[in-house]
Amino acid sequence: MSAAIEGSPNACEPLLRVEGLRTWFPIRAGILQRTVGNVRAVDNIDFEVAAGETLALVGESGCGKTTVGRSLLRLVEPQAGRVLFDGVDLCTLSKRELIPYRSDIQIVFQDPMASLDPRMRVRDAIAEGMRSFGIGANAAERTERVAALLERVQLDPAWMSRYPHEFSGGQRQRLCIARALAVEPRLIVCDEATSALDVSIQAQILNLLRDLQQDLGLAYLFITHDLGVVRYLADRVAVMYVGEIVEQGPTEQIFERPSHPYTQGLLSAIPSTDPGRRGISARVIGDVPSPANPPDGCRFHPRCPQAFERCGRERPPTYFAGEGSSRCFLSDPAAG
Amino acid sequence: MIGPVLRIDEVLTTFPAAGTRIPVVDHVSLEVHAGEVLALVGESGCGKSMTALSAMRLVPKPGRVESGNIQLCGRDVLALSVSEMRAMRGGEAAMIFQEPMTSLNPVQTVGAQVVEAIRLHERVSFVEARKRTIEMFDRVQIPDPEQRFGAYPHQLSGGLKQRVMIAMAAAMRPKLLIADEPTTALDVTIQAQILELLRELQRELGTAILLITHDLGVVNELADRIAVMYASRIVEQGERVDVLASARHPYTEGLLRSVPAAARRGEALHEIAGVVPSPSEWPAGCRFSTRCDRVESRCGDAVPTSTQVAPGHTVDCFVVADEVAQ
Amino acid sequence: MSLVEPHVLSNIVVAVLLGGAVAAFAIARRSDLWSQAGRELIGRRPIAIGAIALFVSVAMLDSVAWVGGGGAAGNVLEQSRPRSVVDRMFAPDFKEKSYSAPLADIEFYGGADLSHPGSHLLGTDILGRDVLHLTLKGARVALLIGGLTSLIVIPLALLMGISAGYFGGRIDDIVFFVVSTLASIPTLLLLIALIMVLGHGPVQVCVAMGVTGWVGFCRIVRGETFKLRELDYVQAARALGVSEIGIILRHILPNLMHLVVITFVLLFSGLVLSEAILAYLGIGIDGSWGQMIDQARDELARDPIIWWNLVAASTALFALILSVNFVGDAVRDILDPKTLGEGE
Amino acid sequence: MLAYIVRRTAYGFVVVLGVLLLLFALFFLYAEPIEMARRAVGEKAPPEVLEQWVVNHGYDKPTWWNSESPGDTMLVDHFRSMLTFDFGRSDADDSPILERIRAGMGPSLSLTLPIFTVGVLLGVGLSLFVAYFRETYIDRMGVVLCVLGMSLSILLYIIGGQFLIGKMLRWFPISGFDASPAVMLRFLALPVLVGLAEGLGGSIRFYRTVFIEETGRDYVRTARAKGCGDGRIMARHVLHNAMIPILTRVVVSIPFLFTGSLLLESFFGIPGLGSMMVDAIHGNDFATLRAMVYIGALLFIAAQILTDIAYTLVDPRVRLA
Repeated sequence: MSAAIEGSPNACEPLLRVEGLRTWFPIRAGILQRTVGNVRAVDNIDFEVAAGETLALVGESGCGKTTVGRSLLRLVEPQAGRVLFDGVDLCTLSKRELIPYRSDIQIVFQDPMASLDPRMRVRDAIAEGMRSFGIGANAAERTERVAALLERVQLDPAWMSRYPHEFSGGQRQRLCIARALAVEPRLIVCDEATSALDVSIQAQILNLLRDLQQDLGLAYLFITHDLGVVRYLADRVAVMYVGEIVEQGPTEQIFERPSHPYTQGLLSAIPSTDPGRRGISARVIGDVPSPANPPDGCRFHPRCPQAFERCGRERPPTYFAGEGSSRCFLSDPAAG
Repeated sequence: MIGPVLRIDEVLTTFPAAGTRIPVVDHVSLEVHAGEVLALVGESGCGKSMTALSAMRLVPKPGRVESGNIQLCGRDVLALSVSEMRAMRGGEAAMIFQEPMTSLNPVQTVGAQVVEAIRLHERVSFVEARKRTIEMFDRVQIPDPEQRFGAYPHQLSGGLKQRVMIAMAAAMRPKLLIADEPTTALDVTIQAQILELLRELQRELGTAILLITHDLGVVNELADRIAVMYASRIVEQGERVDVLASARHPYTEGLLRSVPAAARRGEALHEIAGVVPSPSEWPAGCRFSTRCDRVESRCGDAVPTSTQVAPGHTVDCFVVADEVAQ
Repeated sequence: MSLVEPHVLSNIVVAVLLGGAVAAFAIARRSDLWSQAGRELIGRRPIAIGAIALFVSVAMLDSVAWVGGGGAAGNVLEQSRPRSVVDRMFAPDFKEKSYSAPLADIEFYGGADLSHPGSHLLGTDILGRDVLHLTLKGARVALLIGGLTSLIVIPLALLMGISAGYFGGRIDDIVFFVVSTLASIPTLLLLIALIMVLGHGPVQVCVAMGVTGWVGFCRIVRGETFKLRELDYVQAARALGVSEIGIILRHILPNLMHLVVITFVLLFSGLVLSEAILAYLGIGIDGSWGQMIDQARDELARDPIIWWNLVAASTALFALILSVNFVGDAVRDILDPKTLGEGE
Repeated sequence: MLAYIVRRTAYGFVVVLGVLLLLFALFFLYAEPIEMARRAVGEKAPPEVLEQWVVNHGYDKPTWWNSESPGDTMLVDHFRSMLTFDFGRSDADDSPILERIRAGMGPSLSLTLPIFTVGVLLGVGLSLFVAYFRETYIDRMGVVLCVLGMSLSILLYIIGGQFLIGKMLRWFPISGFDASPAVMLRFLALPVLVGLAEGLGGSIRFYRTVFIEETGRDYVRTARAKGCGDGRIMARHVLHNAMIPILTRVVVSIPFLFTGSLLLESFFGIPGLGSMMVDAIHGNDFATLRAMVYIGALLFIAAQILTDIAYTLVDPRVRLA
């Protein structure tokens, strides 16, 4: 948390503010390989994450949620928009200027197998970030910190000279969290961090993340498709559909009074484990359209049970109501 | 029909590892009755898929079924000849898999693959088989079935591919459908569609389903009865409502309580401590004893047997057995 | 004239190689992964490894040479010539006039008495040289071909492949063009053309083989780097502020090392076999088994047949290549990334 | 698709230019003409003779740039002669190179075509057989045999074949060639057999790996679950899916069709392109060598473009754009 604080303009500013973020991937074709179109993975989205808060970014596969996470860290380069971290626009920085800010935002990935270098001992993997940010004066001190971190994520510090393949999936995810924590970040992007785990292990990791947040005041951007996890963990929710955020609001509101038909369909499709509540409904019909060729008008209208003529013609703007927002004509306060 | 569609009795399936053979299915017994849905639930690596593959005699090569008895539609699976078994697969018993992306042959049209499934079992002309395939496509609600007949798998979405798999499996009106994690790779909205479709088909064709999944929500949606597996053994079995509402085995209980959707926000989730032990670390007695919060000294010594806690509801646990006895 | 006498240079090379081997062994011992792989390899292929070790030691012993000691008395030229440890295992004038059969007492043609009756274990060749001695000396040539060429191929392919795969863009375009140009020329033709132009000689042959051989490995490295670059742990390292060079050295290169080992082993047998073809075409390396086979092939037409020459060289060649191939198979199984990374 | 072919062909042409540049660097920059002359005529030849040789072969022009007539340089000559297939005369015996290539193609193809086609069919067939019996002793035996076969030098195959079949059993003549079909068959039988035996170990092992990898895929499990037998799975599903690696390997051996087998031809006395190459090596015939390398590369590049197009036929997922 070193350099970022200096640039902080005022206290009301959220930790992270994303404005008009756009990450497109060009499609090339033809003899000269000219760009003939774009995969609109992330298409003009805005959101904020306050310090110590959890924002869940929810959506189905291919909706662009993963690209959002990677664009924030500039692991993929966004085309347009601003990523303001503590008031500093990360997108305008050169690669070199970006490096000191990297310690503030860290990421935990979905696949615990691919997230750790199989040929690097756990100690070296966790200490790697400390070395690049000059945390810890010498090797001995860093080793001490690695031990503390392992303990923090409930792993035996004696295991630090082992290799990743000696750990189970859940343990590896703990290692990834320890690696992220090693550089003292203020925001962690959890990209489907618990999706590959079994339920009982997922519970352990979710509890750990919650404890860490309480103790260290971390903010999370929690990217997932699992609404059960969202309901348990998130303060606020942003629902993505084909590169756009279609609804945003506090968790209670999203789950109790969803206003966008997509959110409603999504919620009604989650099977419950309560034996008294059976009978999900497949309200949302058909398949997710390709982000390379999204439908005109509202991107959800071909699958929407409540679509009407205007939806195919016009793109709905974002309507704000209370603490939430929705991108649907039905949410237009003027229409009543 | 008299008797269950599938009856697995004390089946032991092993794989070779480090000089010995490790049981992946350890004396598992279960029955699937005509028209019912039995869900086999457990975490990854617990042996639920291997149980299903054993029933179809499809255990991949170094593994093999060592002992036990498997009756499929009244016939002894382990005693059938290769060609009889082949006629059984896709005929009386069909299977669908988790990954619709890779489970279809990428270089054949989806239509041809369903046609093959039909013509392997019935001497019909290609034209006739094609007609029936298109009917099947229509039945599993594939839009434009005529057109989709000539499509290659990569041209279809995951949901459509799973529908093709279901059409292929249902083409011969099997008595048993084994669905191995049929919706795990799909998005929630697509999962809802597929679950609805499976339910409809089951009602219309009267097919019994052995549903293999780790998702307790999916189980609740589709199952009539539930069998819970842990470390290659079945630990609890019973009616859906019994198992989900009044689970008795500490593992089932813990599993249900660690589902985040069921928990209240801000409260800590229930955790099952530790990790699933690897086969080399299995304790001698109850395999859950290393993680159980109700463990007693005897649990590590002997293997608990099934105790009936309610009609049709059995639990393999010493502690529960004592409670019932009192 | 070179600054250093050839045999002195050879001695230095042996010293460097031994030092390198000790260092590599020490590094591998510190890494559980490599030492475990090594133990497994020895467990699986003890005989083949033993055979290779034997060939390597013969080649090493044949590379350590010094002047003086022994030599026919009075023959100053003989005395001033450096002789290796292997040479010293045979008497300095261990020669006949022409062919003699294994352990024979008389010459094969004409039946004249031999100067060393009954002591040529594998007979002598047309010039009366001891076949066993020649065969042992062939080991050094074979290992020279494999070793020197790999020394060219592996660093070149790693450098080009990693930079193309990791940085992409223009660098990739250039590397890809060079690779596809070289790969378009049928290997043997390019090899011949290169040797014709560079001239004959061991170094030239190895350079030519290196130029033709790096292309395939470069493609593999490029593809693998491309995959590694996208992996989550590389992305995580980037998020942790590790520099590009740091990522390449700490994450990409170590994860390519198994490919280097596999390639080295598989390349080796191919190179030695190719040299045999070149030897037949008259552009091989002097003293190689290929050359011995080439010289011996006319002798089969003689009646009675002179077989020992051919059999000795081809058995040695076959034994080495077979051992290397068996070890190569095992190495590929053991180091395959599919078996790595997956926990118990 | 068309756009892809155009782009691919254009790139192929650029690679051809790259090959030509490389050849120029090798034959005219690294090896200077006077050096070639010395090797062709002999080390001890008087300087006038060497000069004359250089002039006769047209190697006396400025390398890069001729201020008097800009087009008259070695570089321009090299590119022009290669691109127009006007290869000129041999450095060794002054015979016209193009004529000799034409004459050598027939015998070469009559040797390599059977080896190539039978080799591919036999390799694929036998490896399907071995892969069908994977994890059994048949498979393990097969692999060991393949490694044994791969470890033998081609020289030994030839010497062994000539000795065993030609000399001991006297089934076929040891060497020679004749243009009349009936006699030719007798002459070709032995080299074809030797060529097949030499290549079989490596190709079976390669194809087996491909097939084994394919048989582990999910769609094979699906086929089995719907009642497919193992034989049908191999023939209908696995073989088709393995076509891409098979095609790729087949293409790599296409230049061999043209260049012929150097060793087989010269051992068995077949007057094809391989023999021509061997003569060129022994005669220090740089002009022939250059032409052969160029034509070999040209054919290989063309074959690669054709395979790329063939991929679209065997694999519907490959869409060239």
